[in-house]
Amino acid sequence: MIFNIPFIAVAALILIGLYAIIFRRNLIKMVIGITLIESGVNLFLITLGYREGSVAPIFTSLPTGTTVPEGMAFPVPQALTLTSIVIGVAVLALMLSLIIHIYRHYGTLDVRKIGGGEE
Amino acid sequence: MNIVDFLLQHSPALIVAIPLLGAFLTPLVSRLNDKARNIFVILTLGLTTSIVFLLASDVFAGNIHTYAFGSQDLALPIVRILFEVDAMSAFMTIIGTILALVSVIYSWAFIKENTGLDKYYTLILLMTAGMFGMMLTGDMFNFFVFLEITSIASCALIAFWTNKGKAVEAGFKYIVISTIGALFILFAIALLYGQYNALNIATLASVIQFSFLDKIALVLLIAALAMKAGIVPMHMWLPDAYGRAPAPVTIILIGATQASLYGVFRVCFTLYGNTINLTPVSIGWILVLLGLITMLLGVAMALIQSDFKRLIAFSAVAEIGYMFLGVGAGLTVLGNTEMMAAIGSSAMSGGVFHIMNDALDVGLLFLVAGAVYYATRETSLDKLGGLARNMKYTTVFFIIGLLAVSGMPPMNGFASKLLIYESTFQLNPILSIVAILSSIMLLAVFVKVFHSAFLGPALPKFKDVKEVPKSMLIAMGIIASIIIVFGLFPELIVSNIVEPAVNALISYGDYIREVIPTFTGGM
Amino acid sequence: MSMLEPLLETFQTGSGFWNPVVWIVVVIVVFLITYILRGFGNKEYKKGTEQVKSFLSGNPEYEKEKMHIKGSNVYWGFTESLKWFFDILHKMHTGNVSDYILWFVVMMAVLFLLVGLM
Amino acid sequence: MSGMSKIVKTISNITFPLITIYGLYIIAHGHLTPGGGFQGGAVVASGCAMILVAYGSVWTMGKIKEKNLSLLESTGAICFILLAILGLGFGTVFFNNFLVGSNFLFGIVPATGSTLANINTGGVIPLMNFAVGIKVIVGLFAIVLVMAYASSTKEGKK
Repeated sequence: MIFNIPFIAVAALILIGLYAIIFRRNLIKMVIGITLIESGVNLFLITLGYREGSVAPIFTSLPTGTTVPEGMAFPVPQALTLTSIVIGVAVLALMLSLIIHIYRHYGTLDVRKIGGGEE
Repeated sequence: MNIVDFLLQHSPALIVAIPLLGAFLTPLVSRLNDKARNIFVILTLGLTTSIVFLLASDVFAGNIHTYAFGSQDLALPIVRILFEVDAMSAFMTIIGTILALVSVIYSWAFIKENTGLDKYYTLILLMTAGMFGMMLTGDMFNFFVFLEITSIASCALIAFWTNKGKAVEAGFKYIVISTIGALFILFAIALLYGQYNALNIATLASVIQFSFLDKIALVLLIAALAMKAGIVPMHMWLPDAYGRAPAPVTIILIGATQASLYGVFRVCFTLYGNTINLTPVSIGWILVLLGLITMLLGVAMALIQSDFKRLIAFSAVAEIGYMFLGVGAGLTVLGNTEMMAAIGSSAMSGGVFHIMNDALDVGLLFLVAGAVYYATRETSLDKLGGLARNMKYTTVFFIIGLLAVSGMPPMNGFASKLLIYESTFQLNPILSIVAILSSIMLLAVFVKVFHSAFLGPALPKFKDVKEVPKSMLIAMGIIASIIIVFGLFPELIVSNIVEPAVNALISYGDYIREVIPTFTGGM
Repeated sequence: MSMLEPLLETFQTGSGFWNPVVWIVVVIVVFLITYILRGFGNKEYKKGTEQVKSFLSGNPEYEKEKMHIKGSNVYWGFTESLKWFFDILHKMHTGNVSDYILWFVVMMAVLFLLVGLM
Repeated sequence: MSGMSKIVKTISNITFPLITIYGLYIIAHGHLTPGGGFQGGAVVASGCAMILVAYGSVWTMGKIKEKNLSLLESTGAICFILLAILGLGFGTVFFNNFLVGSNFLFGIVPATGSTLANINTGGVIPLMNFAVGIKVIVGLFAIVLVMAYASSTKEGKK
């Protein structure tokens, strides 16, 4: 049961994020929702790479008595997570700068007011 | 080892690396002057185009190219990032490279008066590199990374006219949609990785079991990629983004959208190819159904638009439905050799051929809409009129695009639509009836545009409108001539380019065996 | 000629065929016939006379600009008779990005039901 | 956003070199310990952002030109891709680690197991870390700077 807690957290993060995007009206809160989904997915990736009692996957300076490679955590999910975080930073910066522009044009951050006039 | 062999061997890496290097060299080159920068960008994409054609000619001859980054051989295919190029990937790269090259030629005059052009060209090249990466990669995670690169670059380009509120808003919508789509794709990739400890498409495809988690991953991948491809009812970002972006950006955006479409096909045919028809409800029928809804709603929405570019964008949505219909019809009979030979392969030829035709036709129409905007600063069909008197060449290009997009002979759209009609009629007559109906409505939609924008009396406010500059005419001329050539010699194109691509999708076993030689399965 | 042969091949669609070159020949022939027919009537056409004026059931003619049917007015009858359908479509397209994501989630749920449970 | 009080400025002056050194350490040891170009770059960029907050965006914009930042950023990216292309030239394939085993720059092959870390290992990986580090420092700082500058001028107009 204790090992399922990360997965429950993943599901909770993704659902909260989706809730924020769909039902919140403030653009900044929507961006926070996207970041929450991203954290959930990253947590999921990291949890996949964990092995009970394992050490960091660095070949030099291993603790004595480590079995290679069974005693080490999977390095690939960590690399994936890192890439995903880097992409997340870029997306976040882009979204926030677009929000600055949107605020300049419309004077509001309410998502219902900026989308009007589309048919 | 001569230079051609060297280029051919390393072409999968070079196709992505050259635009990427060019993208970051552009800010340095633009310190010289503007003309040097434009020539540099066109040369960069020209070099990429020649390498794409070199690679494609070899791939269409029957060789699948693999390229493992950083290694001498295929020793560790699970860990290495692997590019795998089969005929379908090569087919998509040809589309992408034509669109990118035309876009930068068109940009020369169209975007001249704006500021921040070094960033504009950097982003165009970055987006092209990302698009090529999506089409060439053989690794699921790498696909996600390139998807994000394409999304970020294209979002910044959609919002390029930051002085327009609508453009910024469309850019924001696009980045929200594509980020959420990409995150769900990443989640699906994590599900697959957690089960099979592999990220490589071929490795995954050889061991996939279609367990419950695999089904979830399949649903996530199809839903997210279909949203990125603009399938109804998840298409609403597409008219916003296509309608508000500058015209040369829109035409590359078509390529990026189709790269997502390619992702759907790659997932259904290669990744899940072994197991896709184990479900009682065939995924193929779901794709066919989505295609039908997309066609009908897209064309109905296009009928009531009054904005030139939004109207074309909705008809682009309708066109994507044809591809889903054709390829989905093929997917319903995947694994059934008899039905595949009778119906499936020609339906898929239609669907795959239509990918290229749609890119060219809709691309040409968007360029014409951009030219009209450049000349008159107006996109509303309620205010345009009588432009054929002042813009003769543009009108001719519009007629070519109109005939092609609505599937009138002898343009290329007719050939692919004929394939789709005839093959889906044998599967179920209703499918082809809906397809023909929406094709007729597409013609009606564009006749409306032609009437209200180009015909009619000369309006006094457009008295001084001049024909657009040469670079824009050249760009439109390139696409128009390709459309006519494809329309006049469809058999040549279908047998040499389209059928290898379709066979690459159908015989997914070859794709897998290139990495896992022991794999048995696939046709 | 042997080089041209692959270009002139008939396009096989599995159950039918289509040859654009033949079609173009037909188009040219039809065009010629039309041109000849036009020639018959062209003799009686005189510029600058009453023949040029348009006839609107006796009503006076407006200025040229007002006579042009604008984009929104084309197919007015069609859209008016299918108003209920287009109203639904208008309601669907709110232009609100939250709704876009809601459609995505709904679509995902439908696909789950179709693929996962059945 | 104008500058903050003298206390904040002084503390920022003192801590900025420490943060920068720590970030550069993470970049330089990216092939040995957890970390690398992006993480170290983010640390240095956060130090730069602290200076930005302390002194105000208008002052910082006066000291650093945005054009130079974007130039430096593309230099980092070009270095990265050129290293990859050098793998094609000197080695065999794109991204090939051609320096490994050459005993030249970072060219030693380390022993695995419980050995002490040797910084002179890793081949092109440390060099790529440096390239990524430059790009991330400049890129992140440029983003923060432009955003702060844009919002400060907006307030000024109002």
